[in-house]
Amino acid sequence: MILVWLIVVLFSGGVLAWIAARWNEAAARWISLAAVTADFLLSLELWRKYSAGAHFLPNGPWLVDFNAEWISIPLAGVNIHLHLAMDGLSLLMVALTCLLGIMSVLTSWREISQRVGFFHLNLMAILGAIVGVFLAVDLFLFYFAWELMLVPMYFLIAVWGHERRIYAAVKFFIFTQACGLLMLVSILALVFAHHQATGVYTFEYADLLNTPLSRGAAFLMMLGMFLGFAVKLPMFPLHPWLPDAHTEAPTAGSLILAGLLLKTGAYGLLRFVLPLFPEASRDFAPAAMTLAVAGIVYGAVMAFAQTDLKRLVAYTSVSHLGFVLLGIYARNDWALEGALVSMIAHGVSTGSLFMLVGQLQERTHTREMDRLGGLWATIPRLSGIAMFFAMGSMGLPGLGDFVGEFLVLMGTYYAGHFGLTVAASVGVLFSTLYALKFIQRAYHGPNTHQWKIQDLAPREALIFAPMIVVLLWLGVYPQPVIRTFQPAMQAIQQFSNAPGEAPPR
Amino acid sequence: MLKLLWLIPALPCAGFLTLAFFGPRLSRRAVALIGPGVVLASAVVSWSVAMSFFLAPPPGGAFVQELWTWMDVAGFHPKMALYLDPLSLVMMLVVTSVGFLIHWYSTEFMAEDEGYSRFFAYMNLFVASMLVLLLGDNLLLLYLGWEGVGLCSYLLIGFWYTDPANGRAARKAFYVTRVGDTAMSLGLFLLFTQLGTLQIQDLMREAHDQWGTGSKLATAAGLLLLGGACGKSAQLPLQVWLPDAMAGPTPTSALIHAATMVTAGVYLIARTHVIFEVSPTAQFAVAAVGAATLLIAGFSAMTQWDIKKSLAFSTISQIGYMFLALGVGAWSAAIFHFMTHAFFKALLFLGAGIVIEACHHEHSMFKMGGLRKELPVTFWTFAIAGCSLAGLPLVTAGFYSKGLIIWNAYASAGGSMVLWLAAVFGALLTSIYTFRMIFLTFFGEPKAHVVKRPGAAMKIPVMILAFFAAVAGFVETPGFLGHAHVFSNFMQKALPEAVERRGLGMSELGSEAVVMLAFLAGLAIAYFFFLKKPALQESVTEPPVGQAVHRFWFSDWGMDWLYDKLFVQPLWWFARINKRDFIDSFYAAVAAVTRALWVVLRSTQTGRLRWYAAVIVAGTILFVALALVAKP
Amino acid sequence: MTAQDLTALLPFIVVSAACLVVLIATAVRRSHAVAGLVTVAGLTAAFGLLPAAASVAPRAIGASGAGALVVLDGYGLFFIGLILAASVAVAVLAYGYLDRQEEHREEFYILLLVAVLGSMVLAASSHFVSFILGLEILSVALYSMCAYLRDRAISLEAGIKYLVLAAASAAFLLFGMALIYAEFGTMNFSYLAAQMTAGAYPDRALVAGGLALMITGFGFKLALAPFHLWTPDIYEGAPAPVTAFVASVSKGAMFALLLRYFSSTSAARLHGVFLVFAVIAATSMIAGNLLALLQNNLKRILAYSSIAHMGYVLVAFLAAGDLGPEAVTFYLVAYFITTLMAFGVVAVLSPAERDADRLEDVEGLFWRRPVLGALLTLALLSLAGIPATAGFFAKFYIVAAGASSGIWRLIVLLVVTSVAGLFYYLRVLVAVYSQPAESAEPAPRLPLASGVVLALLGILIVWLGVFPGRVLETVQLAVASLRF
Amino acid sequence: MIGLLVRRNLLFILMSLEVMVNAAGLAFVVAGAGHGQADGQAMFIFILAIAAAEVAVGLALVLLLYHRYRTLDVDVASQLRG
Repeated sequence: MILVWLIVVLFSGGVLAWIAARWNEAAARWISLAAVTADFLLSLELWRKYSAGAHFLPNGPWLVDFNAEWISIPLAGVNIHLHLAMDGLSLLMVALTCLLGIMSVLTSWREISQRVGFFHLNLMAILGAIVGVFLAVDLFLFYFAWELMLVPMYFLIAVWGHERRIYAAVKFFIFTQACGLLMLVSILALVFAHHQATGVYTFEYADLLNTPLSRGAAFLMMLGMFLGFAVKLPMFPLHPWLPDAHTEAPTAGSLILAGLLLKTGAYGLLRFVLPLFPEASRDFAPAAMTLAVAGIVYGAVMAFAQTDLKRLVAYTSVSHLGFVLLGIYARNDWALEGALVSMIAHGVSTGSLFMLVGQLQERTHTREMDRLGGLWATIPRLSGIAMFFAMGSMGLPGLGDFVGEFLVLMGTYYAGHFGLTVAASVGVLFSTLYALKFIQRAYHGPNTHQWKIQDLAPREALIFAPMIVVLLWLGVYPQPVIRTFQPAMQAIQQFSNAPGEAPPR
Repeated sequence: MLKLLWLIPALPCAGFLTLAFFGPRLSRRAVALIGPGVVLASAVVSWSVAMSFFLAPPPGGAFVQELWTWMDVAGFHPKMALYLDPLSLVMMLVVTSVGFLIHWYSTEFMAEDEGYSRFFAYMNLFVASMLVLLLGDNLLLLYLGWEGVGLCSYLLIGFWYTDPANGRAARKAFYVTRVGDTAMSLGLFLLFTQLGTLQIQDLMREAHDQWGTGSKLATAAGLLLLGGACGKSAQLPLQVWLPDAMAGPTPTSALIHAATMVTAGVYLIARTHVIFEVSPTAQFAVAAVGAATLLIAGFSAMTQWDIKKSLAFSTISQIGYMFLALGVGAWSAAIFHFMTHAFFKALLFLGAGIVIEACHHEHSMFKMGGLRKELPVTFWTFAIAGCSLAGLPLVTAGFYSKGLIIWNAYASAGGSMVLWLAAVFGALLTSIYTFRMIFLTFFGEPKAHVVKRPGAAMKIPVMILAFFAAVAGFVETPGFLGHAHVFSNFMQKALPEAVERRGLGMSELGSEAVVMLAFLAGLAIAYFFFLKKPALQESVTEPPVGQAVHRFWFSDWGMDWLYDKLFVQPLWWFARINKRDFIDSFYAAVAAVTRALWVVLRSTQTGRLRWYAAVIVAGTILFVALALVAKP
Repeated sequence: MTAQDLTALLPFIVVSAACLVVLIATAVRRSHAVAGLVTVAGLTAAFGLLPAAASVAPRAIGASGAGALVVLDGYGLFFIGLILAASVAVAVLAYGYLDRQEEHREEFYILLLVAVLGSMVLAASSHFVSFILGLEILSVALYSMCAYLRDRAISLEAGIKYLVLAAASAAFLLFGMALIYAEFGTMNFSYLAAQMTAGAYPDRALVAGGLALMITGFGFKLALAPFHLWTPDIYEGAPAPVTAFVASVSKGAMFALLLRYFSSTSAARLHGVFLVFAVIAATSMIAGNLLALLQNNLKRILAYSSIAHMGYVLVAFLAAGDLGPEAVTFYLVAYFITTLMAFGVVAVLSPAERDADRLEDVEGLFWRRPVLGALLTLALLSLAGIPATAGFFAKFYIVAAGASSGIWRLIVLLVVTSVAGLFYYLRVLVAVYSQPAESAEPAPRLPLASGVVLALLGILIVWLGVFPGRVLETVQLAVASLRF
Repeated sequence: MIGLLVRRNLLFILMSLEVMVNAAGLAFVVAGAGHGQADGQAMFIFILAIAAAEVAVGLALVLLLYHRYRTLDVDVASQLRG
């Protein structure tokens, strides 16, 4: 039942905040903050309970399971269940969602002044939908939550964004919706293939797992689903929506966009594409990995080319998520573990980078690097924190990203793709380029424009404290995170390996 | 006492944290106390650990202190553990002691700089990550220290961030070292996937057992590690960043770019010596890189006008010597030279710092002169260090360490006559540019008047270093001069003994004699050129050939220009033209096509009734035809 | 005409009675309230009597010799119920809308009741005669309803266009029927079905030609691709409630008949006819979505989107197997609700002199009138097929039906065009949520009755989107009775 | 049908519509005769009634058009476009 509570708390928090905003806006902020923190505590409590010995429930590799009737059409034999389930992977993802949720509410404390109620309604709706995506195990429910994520995000960008927000919001919506529909077609094809084989319509993840599929059909279905997820995890050719959406979204929006929405793509690949179509993904793996490496290098170079701070950080996400994709398709233990750790680390480090740029924009009303410069003198504390996270996103050892990237690269190397590993390492090298350019242009150099701005108030600095702690903790002692993910990864490995082939050790 | 091993890196780390968070609020006095104090404490602990290590050497000659498991992923479980053996002990002692002296020196040197606490924070972080690098038990932990050190060198080079040139130099340093690090990380992947562990000790055992000598895998791993080492220690292909790194404050150059960081590469190769023993080609590559760098840097050092740049090139060439020693298999000789080099090179930089400070931030040697009388202490310490660098026979430490390397370049297993000749010629070059520097700055008529006398905090460390520069040599003397092998015996447990090769053409005494000759010749040339008849210089550099050669050597053999053209320009060009992300235009084209379709279709909506009727009729005719034509 | 026949025909009787009462009432004394009240009462009474009629269903009523004119089975009654409910909504909206006009408001209700009667006959017809009668009653009533507001030039223009084109397509329809009658000698669907399934019809060309001509008639009324040019003009010209009626009820009734005609005579399986329908579906999806891309008039956008939606329904219609008809019926229910909601909001917003159909009128609606803004957003999201709205499940059902019968090319086309469709729904959405232009004149007061209806529709959209189970059961029951 | 497409005068369009509907009616009568059933004629009578209704509304609209535009040219009423 706790799973349903996770979602209900968020949605009800949003509605309450909207209503409360009628009278005073601060109340709305407090309500949504309370809702998200409550959720965060719930997820932590779950983690404490299950991280120790992850014991499985009888019906598959889930820690917690909730199943209820939803749409049942007895005549046609279709019964769609409200089936929520949580395993190591979704547990961590939900925790990340709540953490970034708290951050987004805090950062928008001062930034969003008009229409606060509606803003928090949308914010909570997105978080609720994302938690829904991470927990849904019934394919129809998954698709329902997947589409539901788009609408509030669209509003967030379109109403509270910056100059070219309409263009960015529409572009974001169409990109994701187009591939979402493709995913719908492949889900349905899978369901009907299952119907042919077993005579029953079901969207249940467990039943669909081993539907006998012909090679060609399986590949097409896999491709449809892969595209649906690849657009969300901006894979190389499908990424142009990301920089626009990020630059135009308000800080909280881009924080959630970078921190969470990109992860749903990766989560989808891990949870659905790999296990459901084992042979097809094995054949497709080399192509996907090349695209991933292309994404890493291209993202890094493009980040280097940008002059707008937010676009720069957006392109870094393209590069980092390239690593995650590489890790997922290298299909061995280290790579998968590395993909997960870099997912969480990226969420934290890029999220904070966005918050920093947001704070900077709030103070200097510009994002153009050429107009900034020499800020270290006036705002030492903000620049120091920016330096820390820039180092993080550069993959400096001792911080979360490095652990993830190192494991991914090791996994790729072990999977025999020597060329790809070299190219990816060059990608890492390029990441130094943009990280240092970010620091140099914004904070170092002469203070040509005589910026006299007020540094981070202690309260604001407090927001970054947990993020710094998490990133350091991930870098120095990622063991608890790895242990929680271990059983879930075993399950995914075991599903996604064709019966004949032993999992690469 | 060994239990306190973890305290050594922890102390400077704690110093960094306190200074980073509370630095701005502390007074200058407090910062001056915390910064060097922490490093002093760490030095004291390391000396006491060294004592207990001498008196009661732990079993197997090494001590491992395990803190916690860093990661544990299906068979890959690197631990956060510290490993102490003679090699890391010596390195640790040098780093902490020289580090403390430099900290003490910079309390006064940076006195009037406003980023005071920030400076000491970075310096403490540097010492901490260097110690993590040295004491790291597995290669991943070593890599962590490795990158940490790179970060601190970036931070410190770009310390005076207001001037964009410093920023550019800092970034250049970080990029080039990062290239080396990437090569090294690839090496780590190769090692792990082939041998299944990154734990240094069992890695060595596995390498020894699984790979026969000359195996291609070992060579590949060796070359990759060499790449990493070249990046960090500014050896041949990647040495362009060190001259520019002089943009940082002088204490940082002294600490990072002379004594400690640049020798990290040497430590890495020494630590993973088994891999190089297994693949002779890799070892020869190390020797070749060492010899080549040694010569190139030597020539470039001669043409520099900036005192710090000249010292930077001399550092590159001295590390070239160490690589040469490693290449020929004289492991302990390399470490010995590292120790002596750390002392006198740090001293040279600190002295240069005093001179620059004295001549109102004047870097060019030609504008200084005759400082002998105004700065007596600096002059004498600088002279001692200079002689030690050049290798004044019998008295200075440099002579012994360099002599040993030159002898091994010929005598040891990997050695050969060519290497020996290169080493000797290098020694000649070294003494030329060292004495050139001494004569230009301290002798001749005074061109610049002295503005600031160095205070006590600057003079005492310099004197202590001068003492070590002179005395440190007696630990390891060649056969005919007392045959003291204290140092190499101590290193015995960690590094294999340099084995003599048979059929030697010449004895150790002979090679030492030739080195002494080279030293004297260099002194004479320098004296003759730079003190006796300065006019002679123009005669050499006037003719076009001389000018071209001079410019060529000055710009580090054109490497800078080459890299700039090869990598930097194309990247900037691509960044400029592709700011708009050409993939985006593909989707914009799709949008344009749909818009065009819309315009076409809109024109069909003319609004005239008869046109609508006509379309309906046409549609009907079309469908009737279609229905009839289609097969049943 | 036995007692059972009469009970079966009760809804028809009540509606015609209501029409007469309104006629007499307006003749006696013109009162807008009375006319409106009687209409709504009549329609709800008819809706109430449906269960009574259902008790005796299925009844085939008509002369014994020529076969049943009208058959009142579960399927027919379901659609009649749907039509009645929609007409009640239209009536209430019209009441609010006409209240702002000054003169002659009562005649509208007479025309409305006639049109409803026509569409009911159409929904229940199973014979060419009842088919053409129902169609013409509906169309003639619609001609005058379109041109109802005489003082507006565009209203007159819409009326003329609709009349001429409808009459022309009716002529083609009749000619097609004549050809098929010439071939089979019977006009009753069930007899036709018997002969067609036998497959022994000598002159295949005649039948194919006849069917093609009939398709023109269907195509025009459902505003499918080549015959769609009239739709935007009539939708823009006619007053908002009338457009709502045209967009929903007339199309719904026609599609009910199309479904009954083609699934009973299984003519759709003829390869030629299938190809024709596939081409029509494809072109209407493409034309519908592309035409609306940069349109600024709200009603024209909704017109083009209705073309596209009819294309989607056609795809489901072409899907063989049991899922097809279910998908069609469910989609029509969802489409009814959404269109009524969209046009309802336009009707409520329009002041006396013109319809509020320009994008500027909707500018920043959400901040001026949050409830209306939310309802319009719901309608648009449902049209776009976003989850938690009826449109999503309907589109899902159609793609499911398409997938089950394997018509992949059409499904992919559906997906691609519906993505293009997103663009113009978002354009309107952006307008609704943008900063309200200060100059926008205050929207007229929201009449209570229409407000209630709109709210009810909003709840239905969400209810169908989240818990469609209940409605799906009734849809399945209805469709089951279709295959007698 | 040709009249419908060619002529601009609304009255003439109405007339051609009448012709088309009656043509369909005639087809019914012929079909009925072919099968020897009376259904064809019955259908024709229905068609006549329908055509009459249509023409009635059509003429009313013609009156309105003339009243407003003083001309019967149907292209004058084509404001709605695009």
